[in-house]
Amino acid sequence: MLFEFTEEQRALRSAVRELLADHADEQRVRSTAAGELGHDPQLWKLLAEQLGVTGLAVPERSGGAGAGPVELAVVQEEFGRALFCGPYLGSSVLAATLLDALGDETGHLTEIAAGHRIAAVALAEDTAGWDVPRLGATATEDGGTWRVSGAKRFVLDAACADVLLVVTRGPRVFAVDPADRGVTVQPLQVFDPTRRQADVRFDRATAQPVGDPDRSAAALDRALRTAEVMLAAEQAGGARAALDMAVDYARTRFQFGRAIGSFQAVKHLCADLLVEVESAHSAAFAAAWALAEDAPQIDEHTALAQAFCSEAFEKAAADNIQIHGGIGFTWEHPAHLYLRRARTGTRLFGSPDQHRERYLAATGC
Amino acid sequence: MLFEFTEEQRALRSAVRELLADHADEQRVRSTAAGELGHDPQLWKLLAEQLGVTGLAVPERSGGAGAGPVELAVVQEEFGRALFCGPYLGSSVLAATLLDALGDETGHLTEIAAGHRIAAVALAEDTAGWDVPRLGATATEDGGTWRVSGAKRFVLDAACADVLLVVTRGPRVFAVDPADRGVTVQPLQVFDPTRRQADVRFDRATAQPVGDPDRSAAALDRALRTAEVMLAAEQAGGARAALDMAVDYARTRFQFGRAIGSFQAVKHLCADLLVEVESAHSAAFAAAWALAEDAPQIDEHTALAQAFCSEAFEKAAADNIQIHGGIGFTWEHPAHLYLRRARTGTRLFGSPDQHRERYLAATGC
Amino acid sequence: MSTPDDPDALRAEVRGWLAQHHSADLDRREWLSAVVDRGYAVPRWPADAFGLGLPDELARVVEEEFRRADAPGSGQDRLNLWAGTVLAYGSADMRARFLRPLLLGELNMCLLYSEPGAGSDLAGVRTRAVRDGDGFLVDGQKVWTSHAAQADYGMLVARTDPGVPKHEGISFFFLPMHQDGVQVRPLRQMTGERHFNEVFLTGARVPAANMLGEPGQGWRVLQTALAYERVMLGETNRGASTRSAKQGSGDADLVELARSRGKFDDPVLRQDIARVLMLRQVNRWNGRRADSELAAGTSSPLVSLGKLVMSRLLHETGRVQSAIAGPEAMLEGEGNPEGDDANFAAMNAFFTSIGGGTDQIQRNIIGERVLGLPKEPDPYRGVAFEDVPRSG
Amino acid sequence: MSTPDDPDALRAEVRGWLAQHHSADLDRREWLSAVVDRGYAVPRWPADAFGLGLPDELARVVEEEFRRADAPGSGQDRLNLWAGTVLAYGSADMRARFLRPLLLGELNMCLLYSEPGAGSDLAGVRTRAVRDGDGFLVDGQKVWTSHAAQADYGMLVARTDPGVPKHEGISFFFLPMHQDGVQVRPLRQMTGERHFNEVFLTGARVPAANMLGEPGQGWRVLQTALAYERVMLGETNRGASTRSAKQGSGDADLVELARSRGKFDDPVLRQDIARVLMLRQVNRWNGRRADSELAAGTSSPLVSLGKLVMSRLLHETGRVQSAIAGPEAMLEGEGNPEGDDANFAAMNAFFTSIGGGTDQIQRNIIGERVLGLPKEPDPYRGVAFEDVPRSG
Repeated sequence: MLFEFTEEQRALRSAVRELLADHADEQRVRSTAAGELGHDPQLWKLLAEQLGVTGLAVPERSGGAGAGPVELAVVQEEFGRALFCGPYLGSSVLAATLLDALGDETGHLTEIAAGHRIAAVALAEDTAGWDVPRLGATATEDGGTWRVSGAKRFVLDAACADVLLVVTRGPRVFAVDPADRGVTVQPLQVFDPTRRQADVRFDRATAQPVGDPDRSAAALDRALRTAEVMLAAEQAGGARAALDMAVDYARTRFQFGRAIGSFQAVKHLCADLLVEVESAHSAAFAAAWALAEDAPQIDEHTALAQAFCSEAFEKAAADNIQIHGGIGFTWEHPAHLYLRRARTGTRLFGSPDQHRERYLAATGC
Repeated sequence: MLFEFTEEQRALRSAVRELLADHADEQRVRSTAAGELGHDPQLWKLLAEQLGVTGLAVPERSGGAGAGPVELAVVQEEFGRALFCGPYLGSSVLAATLLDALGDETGHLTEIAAGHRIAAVALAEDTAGWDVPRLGATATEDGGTWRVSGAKRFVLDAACADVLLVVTRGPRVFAVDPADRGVTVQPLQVFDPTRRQADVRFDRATAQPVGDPDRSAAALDRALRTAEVMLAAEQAGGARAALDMAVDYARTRFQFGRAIGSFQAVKHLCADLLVEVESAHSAAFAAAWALAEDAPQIDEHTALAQAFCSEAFEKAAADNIQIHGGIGFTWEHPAHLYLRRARTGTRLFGSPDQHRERYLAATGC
Repeated sequence: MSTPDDPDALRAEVRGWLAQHHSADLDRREWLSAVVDRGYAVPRWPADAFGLGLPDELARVVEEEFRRADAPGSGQDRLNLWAGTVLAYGSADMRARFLRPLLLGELNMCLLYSEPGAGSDLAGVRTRAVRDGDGFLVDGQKVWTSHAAQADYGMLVARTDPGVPKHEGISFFFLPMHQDGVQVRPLRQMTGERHFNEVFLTGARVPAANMLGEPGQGWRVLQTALAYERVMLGETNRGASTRSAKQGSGDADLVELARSRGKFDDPVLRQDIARVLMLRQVNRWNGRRADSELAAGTSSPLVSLGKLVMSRLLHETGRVQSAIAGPEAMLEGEGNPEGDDANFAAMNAFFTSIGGGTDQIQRNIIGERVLGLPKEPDPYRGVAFEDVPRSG
Repeated sequence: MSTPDDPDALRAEVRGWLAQHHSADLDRREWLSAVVDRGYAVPRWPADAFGLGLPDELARVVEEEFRRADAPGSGQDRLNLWAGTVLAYGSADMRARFLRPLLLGELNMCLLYSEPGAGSDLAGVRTRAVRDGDGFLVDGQKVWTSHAAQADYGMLVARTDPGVPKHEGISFFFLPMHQDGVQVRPLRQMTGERHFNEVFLTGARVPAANMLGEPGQGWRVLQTALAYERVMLGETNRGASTRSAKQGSGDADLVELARSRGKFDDPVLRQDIARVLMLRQVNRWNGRRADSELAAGTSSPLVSLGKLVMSRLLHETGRVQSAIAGPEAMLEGEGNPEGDDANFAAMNAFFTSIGGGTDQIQRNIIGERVLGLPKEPDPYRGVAFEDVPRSG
């Protein structure tokens, strides 16, 4: 039932939290984020083999755990708290959902679920953003061989991907080998180094069609909505971590002979943040449940979750810095890592303003 | 020079403040606002005869004091503080500026300046608002007699006016006797009873053309911009009064053994309000000086002043109630009188959003 | 009269009883009398206090069946703040005198807590109750009292000992309202409505036997009464006004208003409207989470947040409604429904952001009780009330 | 050397002197030396401290003429915080040793005020200075120090007596920076830049003759130094960064950015942009009012407001800039100037909302000093510093 977690879901949350505490503390996150790859294959292996979360929402017939969006959101909320650094949102959420929804038979899904392969979805374009009907990339068939062309932007986890899923006009989805001579992957200098992105240019790259073209539009919709909700869950977790950090500091930092949290200026900032944090959790999980139940309000709830959680996390991350004062302004303090994550999430998959417009449209307004 | 008041301007401010303190305290404001007329002719007489402010900005050749927009703004700021109740904005500001700018020769201006006659400008219409080029009221000449028709809304001080200045398509301005059989004045049930408004319907009412038609558009622009700035000055004064009230209360009201103003929650609300209040004063007077100097930024500065002062006053009036707590929620306390004035001002002459758009247009953006 | 301890059997029994006894056209007093006698009015309470001694999960079955039958009178053990306070702190004598009439709704009651000098700081009450023979003489002023003119008794918080710290010198009474020492004056709100009163107490008399708890224990009694009130307010419709039910009730209002004024294509207003609709939706979800968490027996921080969110929501709604209404928001009265609604919404929002603890006090509570942040140092801890500085 | 007491005559004299002596290709030290010798460096100061003893309005004439000639070195009586502090509190010996080199810019200086444990509560410094022979031994840690590595001396606030209330046990020193007991470590800001340092003091030595004011009088000396700093910051370009000059400097930036991204017809963004432009304009006007009021000799509340407004303005600018940049705001670095600028603006805004007194502290100051609201009760008033609770 809505907002009531099962024993299994609770156990999943604990397991993820413990694994990250053991293998992805701030130090490790910083070193992974500073590395070339931006991703810790050791940790990925543990996530795949020990917890099986790389294929969490993949059906059992495709080698996954057969869990659903609520479980994915639980994992993402924990990932958000710990600033998890790796291709989960891009590969295990976006790509896996897309392949599953397309009814893919290529075997990619099984490999992704097992954690052996990482997939990246090349979708956004400069003028279209993440708006599928406006995409300009093209696919042409030439003597039985498909070739795709187009300039894709902000492709999550592209630089460490084993396979690229390209979305062309239509829409249609194709699998492309990143090593193909028609592919150029240009890693971006991202503001949030814990979430890697790249621009990917396709110039008549050899491509394999994926799934039934008639299902592509619906599959892309499902995949994007899922990714939005999982980003929202991650933001809810990030917001909570920022608040926890602020509250801990406010309890222990003394100024003028008093813990700074005893001053109303700080106390009330924290109280208002708690409203944001709890509300973000509600919004993210209401949307996850809507996805899980294929509820008619999927569109409405996902739009709400993205708009709300983006802004809640930005506020929490910013106020956390303000509450910390000088120390929060330093590179060594983790506060800015959350600000970077928050500011980036607000622009991924569209802006809060755009999500609000989508919300009004979805509610029939 | 900008923001430096002359001795005369300071003296004018003191004189207005003293007169209002003696003759228009809260009790008197309430009884005037509760009365049918919504206006205190005794006080009006004092303002006209003792201070000469009814014709403050009217040139000396038309019987006025020949002062300018800065002096008008000084008076309006004091009127705002004290919630002055009377036809100043409608008659002494809007109508007088309009007649002067039109080069009126009918003698109305002299009578208005002397405080013997009250004029109301019937301009706004349902769909056009205060946007002159979109007005729909018509004027037709029939055997040397002009007749005007149209439905005017939110006409300031119409019910106590001796003459109506009607703006028709073109634009053109006509003087109409409110007693004319083609005129119906329907007083509105206003949220702020200290500022009276009426709907006025003209049905082929007999009308006298006023001023040179070629100057009408420019004159209306000057009159509206002036009225906006004077409303802004009034709002700056109202905002300051609300803050003063809040600060006085916060200094003297004890809870938990402490003056409530010693709590940061209250102290910081007041500090933020001071920013609004001082900024509103700056905005209103910068615009007044621009008018006084016929500066090229008149349009830009008046739009800014209206948008900024409206919102500053609304915030000050609202926070004042919040700071007062329960007592501020009662009818007997004056806090809500300022809220009523503030909320009404925000909608008069257009909304802050519209003013911001006008600002961008005026700055060439 | 034994009661089944199996939910299904209990449900069948209650349903049968209701089918046999309830009918919509019964006299209310007669019906309540039957409910009280049967023990269904307060199923959690002990048998010697009109109850059945049921655990919560069984008592909820009784309440559910009453709701299903649209029959009033059950669940008063959770919701009847007057009777609950008497049960918790009343003497045997008070229970005998008051419990049954209160459960039957025969007594009109009011709350005499807030004072002009003690708003957010409820423990700062200055109304004095001085021993006089077998009773107390009460002098002071109370405010924000609903239904004061009709009330038979008022639950009164008064200071019986100003020589001890403020929380320790308060006592709690059932004050008879129909006496010369009690003057009720209606209080007009800034909305123009009159839903509350000031109550002037001038040598008003209350029998010592009408004290709940011991002398000086009034603050504790008050906490119990306030807890009942919170539950009650959570389940019934609260507001400074009969009109307030209109607010926040559905999403259609702002959208319809914008459509009807031809402004629903204004992108700036659309953003504002979407924000309000989203906040409402999120607040509903927060409410559902609070319910689940409370039902699961865990305490929920969300309960504390609700009022703060509602305050923001109501102020925002008033603001957006006014922007949509445009110049019409300069008007009020029946002839100007759009302006009237917008202005009412904007003003009435203060009822929530001020009443029952201001937003500022709510943030203190959330910061301290939920987040565990330290309280402000209180320089008057342990100081006698009469020595604590006060206004004026 | 007599100086005219008539503004016009003085102006003519200064103009003549500048025409005769100033040239753009002069050696800076040589030029400053001439300015100091002529008394124009510190015209308000007495003759025995390199000055002319001029009243403010005449001194401003000197400064104006220097500005007009684009000649540096005058007005140091208002702006040279180092020399000003020495003049106010230094012994005759310190004046003799430091004034002239400071006016000639021969000494590199830094500020040793803030500590990791004493940010907003500057009087809570824990760095200790313990008497040792003819000097003091200093132990502690300072932070947010600019130019620490190049500095010859640091103006140091240290505790010489922890047994008295915190404001009373502080002393103020000129600490020699080039010694083993002083370790400087660059501090990296969240923007990635390095403009500040941590300074570790481990048995660092300062001669007793380098104390300004009396022992325990350091808080008063600090107030003088801080007042100089505020004036200086008001006239020179402040920032955590050489990049910060870009912000808030003109209105064209947001508009141009929106135009270039084809978003200037977005009505929602237009409102946001207009708000920022208006706030900038109003802040400029507030600044002009502050100048007029200060020039007129009245104290101006507007001076206190400026930093708070600037903080809001910079945060708002960062927010709007990011909204305009859209997905580009996910990027940084030279190759992504739009995203880089937006992210830098959003982060660097915290420098203003935190540094030099957080927004929260500023609101306290405005509330208390400008509006006259009472301070919070301080339970440690009069308590020895060592007995006041502290972090950790």
